[in-house]
Amino acid sequence: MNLPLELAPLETAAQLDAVARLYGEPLLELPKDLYIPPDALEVFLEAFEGPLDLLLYLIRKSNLNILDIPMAPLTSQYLVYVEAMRRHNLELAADYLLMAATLLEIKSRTLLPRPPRVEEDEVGDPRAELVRRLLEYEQMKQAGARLDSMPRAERDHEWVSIFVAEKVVERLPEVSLHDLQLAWLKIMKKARLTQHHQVRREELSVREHMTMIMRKLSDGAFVVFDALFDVEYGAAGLVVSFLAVLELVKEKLVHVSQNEPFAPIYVKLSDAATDA
Amino acid sequence: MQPQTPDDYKRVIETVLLAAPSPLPVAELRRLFDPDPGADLIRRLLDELRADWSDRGAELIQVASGWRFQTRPEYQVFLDRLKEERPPRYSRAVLETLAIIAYRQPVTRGDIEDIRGVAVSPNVLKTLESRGWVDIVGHRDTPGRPALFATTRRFLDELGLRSLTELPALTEIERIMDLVDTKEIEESPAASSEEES
Amino acid sequence: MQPQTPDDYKRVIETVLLAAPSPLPVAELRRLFDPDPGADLIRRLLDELRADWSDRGAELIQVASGWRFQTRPEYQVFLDRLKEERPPRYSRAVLETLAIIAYRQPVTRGDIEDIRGVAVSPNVLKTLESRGWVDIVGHRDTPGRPALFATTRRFLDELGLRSLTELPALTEIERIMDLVDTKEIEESPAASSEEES
Repeated sequence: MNLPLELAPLETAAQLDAVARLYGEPLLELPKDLYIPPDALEVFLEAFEGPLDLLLYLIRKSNLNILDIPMAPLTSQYLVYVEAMRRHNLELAADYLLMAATLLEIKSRTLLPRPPRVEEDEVGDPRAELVRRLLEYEQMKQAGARLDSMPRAERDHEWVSIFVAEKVVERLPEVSLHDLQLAWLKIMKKARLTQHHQVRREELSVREHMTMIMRKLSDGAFVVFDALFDVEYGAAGLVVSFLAVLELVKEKLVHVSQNEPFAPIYVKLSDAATDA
Repeated sequence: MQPQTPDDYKRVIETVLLAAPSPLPVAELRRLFDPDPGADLIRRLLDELRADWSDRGAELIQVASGWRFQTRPEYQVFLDRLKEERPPRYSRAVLETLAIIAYRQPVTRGDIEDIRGVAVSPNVLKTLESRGWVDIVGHRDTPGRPALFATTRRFLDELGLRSLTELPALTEIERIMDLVDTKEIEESPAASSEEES
Repeated sequence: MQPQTPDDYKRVIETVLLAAPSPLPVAELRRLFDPDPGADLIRRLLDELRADWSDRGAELIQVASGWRFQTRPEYQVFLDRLKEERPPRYSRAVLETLAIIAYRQPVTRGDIEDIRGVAVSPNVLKTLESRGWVDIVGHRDTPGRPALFATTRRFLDELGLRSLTELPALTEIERIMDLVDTKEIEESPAASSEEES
């Protein structure tokens, strides 16, 4: 193991000089880079995004080989930070404590006697999972920084969107014959009134003439019966008009009156019938 | 980047106006530069820009609150084609009411409610009236003298019909509906006579 | 107005792109004209337009949802002088979360927490969602049915990318193989993405 100078020497040799014990770990000396004025500690710790970030910092700063982490010094250095946090009554996130436990566990496993070389692959290095997590986190940390450096809208450039000079025209809904058909179908389905509401072309024609006649009578005045018929309709049209008048009478929509036989027949809208 | 030539200034003004969300007055455009190039230079460059864009699809214009680029009216037809919005549609209540008035006219609101089985909101009829598709052609001589609604000529014109008889006959679709609902066909004499025809 | 020459077509495309509130794909630009001039002509004219604007303060670029004009970064210093608000700066928590969603999508909040090793505050995800850069695309079929987050097309558009494949490549994970046993590599998403690259 090639330890960088600023990390503590091997544990065995340093046991006697331990200045403190943290979580059962001998604390050999405060790491040199940890001399931070207490007020600044909080600011310093806020710079880390969590235990993985802090560990990466410790590893990278000391130029450790991440694939062969010396667990003992790394663990003790990490614990120094955690202890410093605790001592300054900083709210100690559970994530930091959990990592401390993980580090201690890995460290104790690395201290177990090494299995014979052949079996090593099966057992695996106890540090493997930690290293995988550190590398994956570091990858995402760098990706985040790189995303931030990419030019982006509103910070590095603006979208061009010039004013559109337009006359505002209200769009009215469009209705097709198909829409009407469908609407009717829905009504029928719902009302189950099939027998009563079949509409044939002939009937529509009568309905149309009923409306036309009602419009002619709309001023409430009496109109001579004959005037309701237009010879231009042709014979079929006249029959339809006549049927329309009969239907209007049947539905009590018009009043027909004749003072005496053979006298002119008058028709008027029934709502003025009180005068008749 | 420090603009050196009048053209550099012009390019900055052009770019800022292209991106600005609202019109910019000369005073605001002066604030772009340090040191302030003065109102006269800005105005001269705005005039130049206006000339530069004279044969383009957008134009630089001055409105009450300042200067802005805007599309020329001749281009609106193209911009309209891109509008995502589908034409608005009438609600089912409006369409059904229209269908009932078209096929059963003249009808009262009560008739429409009887057929639809639900109350008809006054807004539904108002929508159709303000569209000019239905109007009141009289009143039924019953208590309350309810208004009778019918479709108008405009309704026919806008749906491309010459007469109401050109509305789709409903017997056919009803037969389809009856086929769907077999049980009802068996029970209904009207439906079976339909099949014979 | 019916465009006759290719230049007429180009002018229409330019005007529409200057005014469009969002990027327009070629298919949409074809819809501007009747008859359809075909995708090839549109693409050729877009290339010409890009060249026409090469020495201007705005540029025509292609992003995930299509083509649009945007100002060149050199001009931002001027645009910033008129802005009332500074653009938001994102914390490392937000940026790292964004990176994890972008590169590992779809991911749950739990996935993000596993990678970052800390709890993800709801504000972080809210910041990204309200910017329109990430949204929920489904739920994982595990207890609690956690929401799955992915990046949006707007994220690509605002970063000037045409697709996720244009994201910067991840730094290669150091020769992790040396250490992690084979079984673990197969299970690990980090390792499998490395195999792809």
